[in-house]
Amino acid sequence: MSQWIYVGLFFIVGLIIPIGAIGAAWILAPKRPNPIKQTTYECGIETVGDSWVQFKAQYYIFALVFLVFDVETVFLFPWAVKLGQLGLFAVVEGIIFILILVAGLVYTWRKGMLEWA
Amino acid sequence: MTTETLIWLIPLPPVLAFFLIVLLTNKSKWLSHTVGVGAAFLSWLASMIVFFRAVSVEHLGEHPFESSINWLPTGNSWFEIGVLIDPVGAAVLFFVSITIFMIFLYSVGYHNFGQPAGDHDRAGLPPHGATVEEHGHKHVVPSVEPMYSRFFAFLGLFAFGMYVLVVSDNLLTMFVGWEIMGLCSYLLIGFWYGKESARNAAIKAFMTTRVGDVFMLLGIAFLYSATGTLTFREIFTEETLHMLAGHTTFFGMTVSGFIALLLFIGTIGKSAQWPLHVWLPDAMEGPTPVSAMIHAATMVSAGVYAVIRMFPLLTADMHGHGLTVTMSIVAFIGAFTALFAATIAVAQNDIKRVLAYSTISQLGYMIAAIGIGAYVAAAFHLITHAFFKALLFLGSGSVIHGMEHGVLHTGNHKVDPQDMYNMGGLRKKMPITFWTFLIGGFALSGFPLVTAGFWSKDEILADAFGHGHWAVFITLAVAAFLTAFYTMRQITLTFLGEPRTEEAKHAQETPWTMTTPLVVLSFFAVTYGWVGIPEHFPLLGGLVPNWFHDFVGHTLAEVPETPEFSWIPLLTSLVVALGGLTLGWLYYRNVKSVSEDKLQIPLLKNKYYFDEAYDFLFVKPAYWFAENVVYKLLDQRLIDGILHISGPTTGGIGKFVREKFDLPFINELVGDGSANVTYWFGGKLRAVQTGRVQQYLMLALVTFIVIGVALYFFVLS
Amino acid sequence: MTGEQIVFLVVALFTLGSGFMVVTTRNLVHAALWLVSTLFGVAVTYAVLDAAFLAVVQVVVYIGAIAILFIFAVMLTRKDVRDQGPQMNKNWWFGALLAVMTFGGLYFLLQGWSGLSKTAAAIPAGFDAVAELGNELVSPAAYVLPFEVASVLLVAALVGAVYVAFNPRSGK
Amino acid sequence: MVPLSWYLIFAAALFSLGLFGVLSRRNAVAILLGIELMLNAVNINLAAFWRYGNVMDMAGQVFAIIVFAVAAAEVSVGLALVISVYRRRNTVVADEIDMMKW
Amino acid sequence: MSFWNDPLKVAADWLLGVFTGWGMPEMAANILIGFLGVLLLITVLMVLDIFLVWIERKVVARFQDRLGPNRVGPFGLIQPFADIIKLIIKEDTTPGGADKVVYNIAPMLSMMSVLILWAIVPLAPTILGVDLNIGALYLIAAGAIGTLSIIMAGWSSNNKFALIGAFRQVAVMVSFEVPMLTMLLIPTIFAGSMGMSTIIEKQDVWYVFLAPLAAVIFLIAAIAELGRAPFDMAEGESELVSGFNIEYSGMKFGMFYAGELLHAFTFGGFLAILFFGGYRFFGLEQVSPFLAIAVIVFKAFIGYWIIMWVKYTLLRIRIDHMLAFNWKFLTPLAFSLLMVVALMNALLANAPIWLYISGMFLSNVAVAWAALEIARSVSRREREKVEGPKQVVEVGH
Repeated sequence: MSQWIYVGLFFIVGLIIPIGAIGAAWILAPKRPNPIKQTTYECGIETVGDSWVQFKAQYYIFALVFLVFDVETVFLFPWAVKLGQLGLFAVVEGIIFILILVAGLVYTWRKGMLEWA
Repeated sequence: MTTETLIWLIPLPPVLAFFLIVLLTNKSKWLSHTVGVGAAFLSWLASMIVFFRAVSVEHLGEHPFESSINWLPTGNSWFEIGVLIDPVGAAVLFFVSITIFMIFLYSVGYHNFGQPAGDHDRAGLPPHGATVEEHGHKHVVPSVEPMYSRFFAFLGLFAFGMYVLVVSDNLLTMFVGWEIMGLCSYLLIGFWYGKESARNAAIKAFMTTRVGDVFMLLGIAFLYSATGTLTFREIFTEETLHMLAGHTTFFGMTVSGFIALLLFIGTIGKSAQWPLHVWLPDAMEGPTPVSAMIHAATMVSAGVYAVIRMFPLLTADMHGHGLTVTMSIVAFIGAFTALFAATIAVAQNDIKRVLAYSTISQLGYMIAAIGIGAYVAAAFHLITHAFFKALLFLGSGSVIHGMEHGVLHTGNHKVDPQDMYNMGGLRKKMPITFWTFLIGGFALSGFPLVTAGFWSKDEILADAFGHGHWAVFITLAVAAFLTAFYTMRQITLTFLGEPRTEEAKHAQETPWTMTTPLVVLSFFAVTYGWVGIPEHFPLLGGLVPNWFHDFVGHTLAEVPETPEFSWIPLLTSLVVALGGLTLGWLYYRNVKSVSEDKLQIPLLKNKYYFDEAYDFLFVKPAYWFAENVVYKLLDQRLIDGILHISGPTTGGIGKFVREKFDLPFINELVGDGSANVTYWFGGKLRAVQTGRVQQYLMLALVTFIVIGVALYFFVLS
Repeated sequence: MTGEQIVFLVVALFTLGSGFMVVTTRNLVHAALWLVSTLFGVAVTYAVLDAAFLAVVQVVVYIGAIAILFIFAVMLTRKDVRDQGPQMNKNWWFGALLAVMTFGGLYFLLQGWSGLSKTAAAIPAGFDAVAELGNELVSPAAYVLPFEVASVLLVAALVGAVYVAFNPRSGK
Repeated sequence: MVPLSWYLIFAAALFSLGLFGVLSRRNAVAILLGIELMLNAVNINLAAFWRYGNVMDMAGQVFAIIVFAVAAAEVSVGLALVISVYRRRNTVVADEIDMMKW
Repeated sequence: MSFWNDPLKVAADWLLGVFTGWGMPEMAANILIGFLGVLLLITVLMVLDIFLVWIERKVVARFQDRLGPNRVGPFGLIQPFADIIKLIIKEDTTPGGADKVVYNIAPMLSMMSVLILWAIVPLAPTILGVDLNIGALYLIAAGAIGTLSIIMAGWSSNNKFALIGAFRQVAVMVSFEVPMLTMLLIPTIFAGSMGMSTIIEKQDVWYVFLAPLAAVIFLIAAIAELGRAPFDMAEGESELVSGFNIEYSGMKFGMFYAGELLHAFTFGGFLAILFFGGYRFFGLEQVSPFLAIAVIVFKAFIGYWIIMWVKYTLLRIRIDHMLAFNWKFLTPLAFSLLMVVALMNALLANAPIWLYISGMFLSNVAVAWAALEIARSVSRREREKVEGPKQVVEVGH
């Protein structure tokens, strides 16, 4: 618990510093907005439509694969910490675990879902 | 390697083969069947080693091979699973491993490995043949199965299920194997899913066996709550059985009897006993006959095996020779099924369906034997039957395969290669198939002295007679007569006489991968009977020791005594077997076509829907909730058919069942009544089904809260 | 009231407030961002509970992956609901009633439980939760099966999701 | 020291909030957001019981981790379903997704 | 215990005495001291950050054969301060239609995600920061907040370029996080702990000698995580102008920019901690904590310099290549390496130390060699498919 207080302090100070910097800028900087200034920047060309463009489904796929491997590593960290004292059997269990997940990656790969096109 | 380790390893190769084929090798037919057959061979080898080690051990019954590991923590102890090979297990393992290995080998030939791909074959449909050009003119040759690899994968999973069932030492893993097989039978029956009939048959088989399985699961749960264990050796101790037999539960039955009854209902489903037998004939929609054989010779044996395993439970509350309630039910269902299926088999023209009904009938034999306490006889018949029925199924597959060759040759696809009236005279075209089929058929009929079927059937009859169960004895004797009769009818129509069609003339012997299993199995179909010749049998008794009785009998705590030798059952079985065979041959040897058969005249008009008519008559009891309307239409056509098919006996039974039971009770009261009630409720409740998840959830939650509050106030306080 | 209690109350209120915004805010991206702050609050709760590993895992999994996935999904299904139109279905009052009843029921049941006012024992010195977890996860006497099954589950989810959402046969 | 009841009531409240979201939001993605809240509430309970029970018994934390995996699986498949439905039927409103009726 | 051996404790004790002397409760005093310490560290970091701007500009100038800033102050040293003044007094525009709250929070979160990383950096044997036993995961957790800030910035700007840039950046970041996480497991396996200080304590042999491939993969993943060249497609000026931060100006932009530089330096530090022994350098750290700090800062600068070196040497990679490189090469390689290392670790557990080291090193080299060979043959086949000299086959007579 106590060490988390210091982590919390880092969070707080980590927020205070940028807030201070931005706040200083907010106080010092001139503010004279007009509609032309506030248009979005698209290399000087008039904006057409809003920013909601059709997105590739691939973004979702990459996030999906990432999510799966992310959760996987969560399982693997305790395994890795204890590995030195656990012996070969635990190593094999972990390897089976990884291989099952790699099979998922291979499936996604074979399905052509990892292509950007 | 210790025997225990080896037993653990037996089920593994097929399941590894399953995953290998599914995940990796399914592109290559050669690799897939190599993996599959190789795995079956490994399991067979391990099983043989285990079997011979088991045979060489003294007092295996008291000290079986067993080993177990912790599986699930249950509070402060563990639920253990493990393996067990006792005498019964060893004997069953012996035939299971051989038949499974033979099936694998046979499938290679049956699915036309090495033939070209079909012209217009699609996955999910049987292959139609491929055109090849040879020396300038075109031939149509059999084409290879499009889903060849998949078949071996399914077979592998199936074998895994069967091995798990045989080697497991507790009801839970046994049930797991049981359900794996249920799944595989669904997959294999529906293997040609492009055919609607196959799809329906698959669903039918799955659903019907499920009815039994639910009761079986209830039985397992009850047993667990009553004893706290599911391990056989722990249940079958003196104290536990005594405890179970000492308490009464629903309907005034003892706990042991009630549990045994529930478990037996599972067997009814699995072993296709009346009234849940309906799925088995339809299961012949699977790739002929490999999966049919699986269902008929291997999987259905699992049901009987389960009852044999549960025998101590069944007889726990038995005193002297009087049958308990459960045993009476078992004996009745077995005997009734034996007779009833035999009468149907007489009128079938499809070569596989005859065998399917025959299987039901023979399983009824075993069940009846268990019901009257003839433990060893049931196990004996289970094993001999598995050998000769596997032989017959593979033989019929070989016949069909040969006939398909003829069909491809003539190009007349309207000819049904499975209809026996299209065959005839095949003994010259397919000599190996003929001789092996003959052996199998004679074994099934119980041809005296030389065949295995005689010894096992005789032992059942002797037991029934010796313990004074007259009704069972007579029923089984009549069934045995019919068995011999239809077997000879089948052999006569298929192999003897002259070819009745052009296709039959061009039938061809099948490749070695198909005939080798036939030869191997026919060897066992003859010789396996010799290990169980009763000691007091005239002349032969004592020449070979009655090893089987001695070996298997020791599974039980007290070895069952053999009944006194008596001439009456022996003479009966001689008379019914020989009489049935002779009559069948005399009757059908002159039949050149369907029209010349005086007894079969009504069949001319109704040639095709006899199967369905029978099906629907006897499907009804199990299916009264499903297909009311359809069979009402067919009912009208039934009576004529029944009266003329196989003489007054069958007709009488059919009419009796129909008029006294089906029409008043099932159709009107249960069938229509329940349908009306369901319809009414459906109409009222339709409004609730909005299809919206959130509303469902709300409803569930409201129910939950209401029930929770009610429970809290009325039960807890 | 001790410092820990104050911390807990602040965190709990922050979490519940964010959670309330998740279920009520109209803009879905905002809802997802509020979810992030709720989940961060839960992570802090774990930290207060001395479950350090759970706390970071919470941030890594939920904020690092699940929230991103939500935002991507919102973007991909964006054209539909927009910010106009009602965000609640017409039975929302009933849903609210049920939620309140559920909370009331849980509260009521908790009241009657004897272990409620339990206080935590001090963590033994030298106790390493992560190492202990590693031990439990791979020891055959404990959770090795769930450990392996978890990977199967994840792969099944991956395969299922890829297949369901982007089956090439269904096309666009 | 914070008593156990605080955590349990906090979790119950979070659970009910999530339940409200699940029952009342029109957008299927928002329903999934509600489910996340409910899963987290469960996890708080697991962690709290671990801390207030026997600390040496890691069952609570192991379960919590497995809930993470389940949540990940649930979200990935759930959102994939939503996207799939959106692509076919151009809607993510839960009320309009009632094909299951037929 | 003198100030020179344990400055932190001496200062803290002194302050505690002062604060309690003022009548403050001890706990509050401790927290206040902690707060001051954190404030001090972060202030130093921000000052360092300002000089990082100068260093970066100087170094890139040298790489490109220029002089770099040299007008304001000696060697242009005052230049970054001028930049800051400019950033502060620059008019801060917010695009119309932007989601103002999210738009303003994003740069703060971005900066914070970097600063909180320093909570777990051990600067010297006695200056450990917060010695969390889940340090490695904390690193990823902080990265998750950074990812979130980018998507918030891109979404709230109401600008197509920004949104696309953010999406790409996030896709790259989450993708490369997988090999990074995996490589974090390797020091964890060696040290038997995720805590940074334990990892340093156990590094009697730098882990880079045990697992050189892991260090390389970690470096690559870190560069991608930072969004720096060659993995800076997300802000590719030629097509996306500036990526997710296109609409930001003034100090808010400054936060993103400073955040990125500090992030790079921080990753240099983590590379040093995880694979190059952290503050340890032939017992130098035992002499004085200040020397230890100097060692780790020096190592971090070397890491930072490598990252710059890569940035200004390599060309930008197309996004599809980038992701394919990750999922089809780096991730499988990382998993293979993890499995090999875990296996070797178990097999060589009781081996003498020289055998352990050489075995690990050789297995790493073997994995790297095999991966490169596979990649080479695959790419040769691919190349031949596209452009290669097709063999002319005579078609039958």
